[in-house]
Amino acid sequence: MGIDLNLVGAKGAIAEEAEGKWGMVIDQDICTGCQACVAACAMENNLPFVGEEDAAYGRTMHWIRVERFWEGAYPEIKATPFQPMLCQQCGHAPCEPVCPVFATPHSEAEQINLQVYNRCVGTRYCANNCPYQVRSFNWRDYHTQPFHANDVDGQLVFPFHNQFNPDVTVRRRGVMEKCTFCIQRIHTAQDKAKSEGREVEDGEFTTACAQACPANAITFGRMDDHESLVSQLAHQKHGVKHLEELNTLPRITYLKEG
Amino acid sequence: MAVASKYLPGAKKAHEAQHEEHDLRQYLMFDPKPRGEMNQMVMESMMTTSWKFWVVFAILSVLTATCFFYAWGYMIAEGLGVSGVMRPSYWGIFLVNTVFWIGISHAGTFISAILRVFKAEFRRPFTRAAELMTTFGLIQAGASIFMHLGRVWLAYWLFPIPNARQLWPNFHSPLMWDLLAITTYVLGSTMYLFLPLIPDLAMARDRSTGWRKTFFKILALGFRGTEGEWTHLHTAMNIFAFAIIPVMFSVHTIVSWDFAMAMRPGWSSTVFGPYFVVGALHSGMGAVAIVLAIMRATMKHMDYFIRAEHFDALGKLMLIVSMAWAYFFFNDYIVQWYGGDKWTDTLLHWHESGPMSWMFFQMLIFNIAVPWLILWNKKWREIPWLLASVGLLINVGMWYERYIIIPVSLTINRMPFTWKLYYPQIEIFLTIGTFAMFLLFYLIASRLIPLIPVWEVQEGQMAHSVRKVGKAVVPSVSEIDLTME
Amino acid sequence: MSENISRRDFLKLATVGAATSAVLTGCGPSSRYIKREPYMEMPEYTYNGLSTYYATTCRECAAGCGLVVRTMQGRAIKVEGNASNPVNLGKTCARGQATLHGLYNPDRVENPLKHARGTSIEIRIDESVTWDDAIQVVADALKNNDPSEIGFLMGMAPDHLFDLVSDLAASIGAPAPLRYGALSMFEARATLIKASENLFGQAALPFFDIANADLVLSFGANFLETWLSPVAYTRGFAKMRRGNPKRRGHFIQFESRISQTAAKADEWIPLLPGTEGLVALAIGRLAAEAKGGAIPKAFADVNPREVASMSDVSMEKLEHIAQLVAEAESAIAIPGGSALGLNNGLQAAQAVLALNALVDNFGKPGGVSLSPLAPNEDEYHRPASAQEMNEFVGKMKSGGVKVLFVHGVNPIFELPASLGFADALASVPQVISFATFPDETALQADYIFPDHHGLESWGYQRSATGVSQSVLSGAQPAVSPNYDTRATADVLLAAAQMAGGKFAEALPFKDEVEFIQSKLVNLIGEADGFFSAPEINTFSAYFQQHGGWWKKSSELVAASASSALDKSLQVEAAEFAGEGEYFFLPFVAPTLGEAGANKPWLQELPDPTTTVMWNTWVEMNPETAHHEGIENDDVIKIVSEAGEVEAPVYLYPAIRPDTVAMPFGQGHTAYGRYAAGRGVNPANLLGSHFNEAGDLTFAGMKVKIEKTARKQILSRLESRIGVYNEGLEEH
Amino acid sequence: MVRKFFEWVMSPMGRIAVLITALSLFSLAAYGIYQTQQPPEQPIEFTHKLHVGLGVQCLYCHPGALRGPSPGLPTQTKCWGCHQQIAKTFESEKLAVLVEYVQNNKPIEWVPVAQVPDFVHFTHRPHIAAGLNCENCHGDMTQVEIAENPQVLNMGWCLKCHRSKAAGDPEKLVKLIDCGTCHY
Repeated sequence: MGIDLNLVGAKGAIAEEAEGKWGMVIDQDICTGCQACVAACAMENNLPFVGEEDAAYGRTMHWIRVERFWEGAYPEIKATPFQPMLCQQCGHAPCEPVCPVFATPHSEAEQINLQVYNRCVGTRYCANNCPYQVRSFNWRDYHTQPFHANDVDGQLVFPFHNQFNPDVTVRRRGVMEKCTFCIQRIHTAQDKAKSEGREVEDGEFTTACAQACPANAITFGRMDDHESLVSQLAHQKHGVKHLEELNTLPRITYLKEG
Repeated sequence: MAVASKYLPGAKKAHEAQHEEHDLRQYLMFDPKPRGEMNQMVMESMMTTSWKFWVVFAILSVLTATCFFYAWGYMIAEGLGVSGVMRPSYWGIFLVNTVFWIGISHAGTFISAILRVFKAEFRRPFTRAAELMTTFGLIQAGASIFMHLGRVWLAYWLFPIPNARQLWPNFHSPLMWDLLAITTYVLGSTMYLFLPLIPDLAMARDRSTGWRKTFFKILALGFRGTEGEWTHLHTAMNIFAFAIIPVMFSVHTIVSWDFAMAMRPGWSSTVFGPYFVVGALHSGMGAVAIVLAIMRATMKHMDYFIRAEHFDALGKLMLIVSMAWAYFFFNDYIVQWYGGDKWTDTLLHWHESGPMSWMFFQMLIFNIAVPWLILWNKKWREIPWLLASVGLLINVGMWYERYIIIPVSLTINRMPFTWKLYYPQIEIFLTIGTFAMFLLFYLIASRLIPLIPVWEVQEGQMAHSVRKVGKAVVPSVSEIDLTME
Repeated sequence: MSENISRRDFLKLATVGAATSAVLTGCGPSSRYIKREPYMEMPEYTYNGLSTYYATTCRECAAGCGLVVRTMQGRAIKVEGNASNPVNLGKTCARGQATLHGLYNPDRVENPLKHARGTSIEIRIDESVTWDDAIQVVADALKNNDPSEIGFLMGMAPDHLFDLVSDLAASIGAPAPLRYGALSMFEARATLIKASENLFGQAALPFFDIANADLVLSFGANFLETWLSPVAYTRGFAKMRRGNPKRRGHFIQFESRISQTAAKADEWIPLLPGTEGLVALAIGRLAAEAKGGAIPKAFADVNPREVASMSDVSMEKLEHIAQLVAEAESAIAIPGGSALGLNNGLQAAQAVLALNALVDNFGKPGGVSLSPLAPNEDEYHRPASAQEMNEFVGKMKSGGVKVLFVHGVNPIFELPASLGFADALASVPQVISFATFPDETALQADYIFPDHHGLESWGYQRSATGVSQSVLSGAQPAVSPNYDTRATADVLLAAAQMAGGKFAEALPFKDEVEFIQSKLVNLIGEADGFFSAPEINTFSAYFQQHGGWWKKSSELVAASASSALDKSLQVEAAEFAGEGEYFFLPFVAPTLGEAGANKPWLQELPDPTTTVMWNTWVEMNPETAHHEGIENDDVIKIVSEAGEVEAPVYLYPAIRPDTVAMPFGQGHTAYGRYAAGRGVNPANLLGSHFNEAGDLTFAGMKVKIEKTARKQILSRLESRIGVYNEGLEEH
Repeated sequence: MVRKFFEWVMSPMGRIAVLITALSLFSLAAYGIYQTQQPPEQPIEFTHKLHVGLGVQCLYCHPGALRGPSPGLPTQTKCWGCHQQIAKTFESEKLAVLVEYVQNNKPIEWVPVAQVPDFVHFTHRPHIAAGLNCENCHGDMTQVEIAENPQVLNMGWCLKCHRSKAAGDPEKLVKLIDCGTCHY
């Protein structure tokens, strides 16, 4: 990337090189828009479902959404390549400075954007300021709505709660959330590697979305390690980053056709 | 003051004064009454409450209880899902109200502080009414911000309080500055409301009985009106008058930074600061006009204190501010448009031809067309209800302006896949609630403290009275000025 | 932060967990309220706070992908792909991911019950049906009825239960069990197999090696959605695009709407429904001409210009495609889905396969071969075609079925209403359902003896196609049963023992596992297995550990089709049932499939092409709609000869103006709180017409549309402003 | 009437009465809140002092600490493993509870003592690996009868230790005070 960080003078950008530590490559040419990543993400990260009305009103809790547009008109119409849009884990994130309580700080250790649920007071400024519009807000206590529960001798029982991933906090109403690059998996892998006295190997673990993707369109790994598959892919000529002109230093590279 | 000049000695023959007798009537400053009588009038206007008062009081209390407290409680319990905010319009009417109320609050300081600093005489009878607006307006602004929070029960995290977590608020965040500025403003304006109140409280103390007496006694801080007290009071008021002005400007500039500093098409604009300040004055002036008209119509003796001259002067101010607002609006708009950025273009297009375009054009009519067409005419300026209704339209227009800047503009961002239209839900009730509460406070205040700063009026009248020294007739302003230094 | 929880206490924990997590994320550490129950005996492989993984098989569709279930303290946390299973190589589709929403679905049938037909499961006739009673009931049903009058209806998956029932049926002389699924109907599997039988003389599923092809012509085959083995074919597609750095595979889809698959195509050819076969022939002829040499007999008497005029595909396009075919190193043509669901579907399928013959790719990489038979499979048993189901319905109506066992299938929902399965059911004296969920069919049964959920049960499943190896995917319980359910296999075995006599002889096994092992025994010492073991216990241990058993190397049957091009192929004009101006195209909702509607997260997944969630929609070309005076979200009534449904309109720019399309998957009247009363079922519009191969001609309907006054806002993820410029038109 | 009441309130007695009511209400509320923060009673009066005194290693009953996030509570089979060989088990009424649990074969509902909220993802393993001993955080159990928390486990306390451990190693410090290390 041709950005002189010292000219940029961006918070975080100086501290880390523009590529950052963890990165992702999404190949739009083979993404079939099958939504497996969305489902996998939901299952891994305890995402609630919001029901028909709220979903229609733009309150879906997806951390990753697959965008598609149309170009041309019938019969020469084509669907634009499916475009999975998730938190770009910007190196110079617009969401970070605006939070009044440091609920979305920049992790200097993992070099991604964190969302600290228990610190969030719900000003939603970060979401406003996110050019990618990938943050979702807990408008209600979706997880604990009685509709999802069975009444077992007078007591509400939520079978779905058995499925909660204990590594991920269950969010309540009034809290902002977003893709975390499956930081719980990062930690598990690092912890394992450390206990075995080695470094985390490339491909040893991956995010839920990348793991599920049937077309293998999503690749996750270390960007700062130039041997890693992800950085190899990211440096191809047909790799682009979204809204790069805003100098957000996104961590996700999209591969176009060709 | 232009009017005053022709009453200076030698400016006219004595008998001409007879012809101008009726002219005098419309100038409060030249229609003096004995102090005692005037004080009595103020006291009466404060003490007398007709059954109408209680009806209004009841209605407002009910509205406040239901639309403010109950609705808010419900929203806290249920989550913001009951409101209309969503992706991409994460901010809704709550922020609109915040900006709006802060805007309202500006008129008070502007009128009392700036006009006091510049010794604009017409300000005297309604400085207090305006200052009350500041304080109460700010309360509503604060409430609206907290309503907006997803987890308002943790709102104290926004304040720099030492804690076991070793955590501090983020001073990079415009919201943080916002909070600090507003807090400063609340404290400052309350002080500034209280200081000029002291002599009147003392006056009221001396003329009231029962619990009111105790009440005034406590508030009046034993003010007795000695030379020394007056001097101190004047000094303090001057200091505050000068100190509050920069605060006032900074507050709304900072509020505008919440938007101007965000990375969004249509928001990040350098002119937002002054634009918002002027906008605030615009709505504030309108509000003052409304309040004056209501006071004059509903409260006893007010027709003595509030006269055509005041509405006239206020009207002029409104016209000027409206022009200033128009200038800043088009400045902002044209610069954005000329920039030709893809997203900004879409946004402007969305404003003009989108589903909310009606609001856009009504805003322009209410804020520019209406004032310019009506306020140029002295006769019309002097009609209280007309001025009040112009003020009302301006306020509606300014509310629209904020609505367009926040939810309508938020619809358009850099991810067309997410563009959705915002429909307010419970916000509507909460808005009604804030208005009801504001009016309720005003209503209560009108019966608890003198709404007319009677000592200021008397001061003014004395300043414009003339007295004989030997053969010469001299204005007694000089004496006043002595005390005012 | 969960601690040890005894496996019995799922639900208890659920509430405690909910309560605490609720309190906690808001305010400080008041989690002192939790009481923690350690295991009374720590199970094997379980460590505090560490996950245990179990390899099993995905039961969401019949493809048989391998899963690895992450469990923690006896709760299934996450489903991941089994990286060593050749079918999916560690990948899963959205439906597979959402399996847990089936396992922990609040609407499961929690215990055996007897209830009045058509009433909800809460209304029990006999409150105290124990499993012993259940087994008694089944035993009597088997014993007291003439074997020929016993009916078995099962799901599509060729699994151990199917083997068990087949053995039982065979040995007691009952008719073989019928396997059916809406998927097999909508992918017109029977037609495909018939075509390959006619062509290759062998009734097997063709295997299309997309991965190594550089030109793919797909005639209505939605292989990226639900067709045959979506995960495997998606992998193939990705390889086709990116596998070879030198060239990027070219993909052309012939279909009357842009499906998710067509959306990935480089060229989308919206041909007139019913002309797929002709177009294939025309392309064949033009390609043959382009190649030079003699025109094969197969394509001899087709006239491309006529075809062009008939099919709305311009001559230029045909020539262009033919050129591509002629030049391609390895072109492949795939028949499937809507192209075959027509009265001329079989001929279309043959015509398309003939294209492959033309480019001579049979048995070559990037070409067509026959899928290998799965381990211990004598011949490929395909699911019942709609026609066979229809005959069975007829038998039921005529009172030929005295007792009906239903497992893993929901015919009332999945069969076209016009076949009248529901009525036929009324004339069956005794219906016993083994449903896990209270679906429509289960509610029409006298008894529901709920089976475990797939993640709670043993088993194996043959993967029919999608991979070049022959695969037997294994299943084992990842969690202990949540409710008082019992494996249907166990119930049948116990019942057989109780019934005694030939039944007991037919199934001399003490339980499900023993039966499964009896089948696995044959694999010991089988050549080329990726593992082997000296004796059965070790073998089945490995079998569980790896999640199945499969051959190391490819076993594709290189189909020999010398005769393919020699006899001339005819494709007669397609007939469309019902009058009305619009072709009707039902398709399986890619994210819901035929049975996903009760899984809330699948409901909330936006449809890939329309991004609609939680509902059914009607796709309509904006021109047509404008002409009809219909707008987005207007509820319209669609009338076919078989019935009528009402659904809101989605103005879909990528569909033929003379076609309306509807997704299949919603429109349940039962099946739990998330599915019931949501959307409509297009199967109610389908008439009962079948093609030669016995598949329903689901694409061969014509429908009328009528406006209604109502509007229903469709829940879309996409923005109508941003994607369709609503409110910004003149910009 | 009302007037009378106000006058009474104004009288010294009245003021005292008001004061008392206010105070009692306040203390009642305080007590209520205090109550909600109290953990329920342990099912068994398990004395750490005794067991540790007998030389039982912490990791014998809480083995998870070495391996993963949570040390875990002993299964009753583990308790029984030793106790069935101790005659005292069947005599002392203190232990009768245990016997009952085992005989009725129900799990012992321990009340966890050292707790962090569920938005804190604490893992024992790295702490042990970093050379910390149990008593560093849990206090000296040889002195404790019924287990209790030696200190409030709040974030400041965590950070204090993290900072001191990472002193002089910026990289380590960054990792140890990163929000994402515990909160996700």
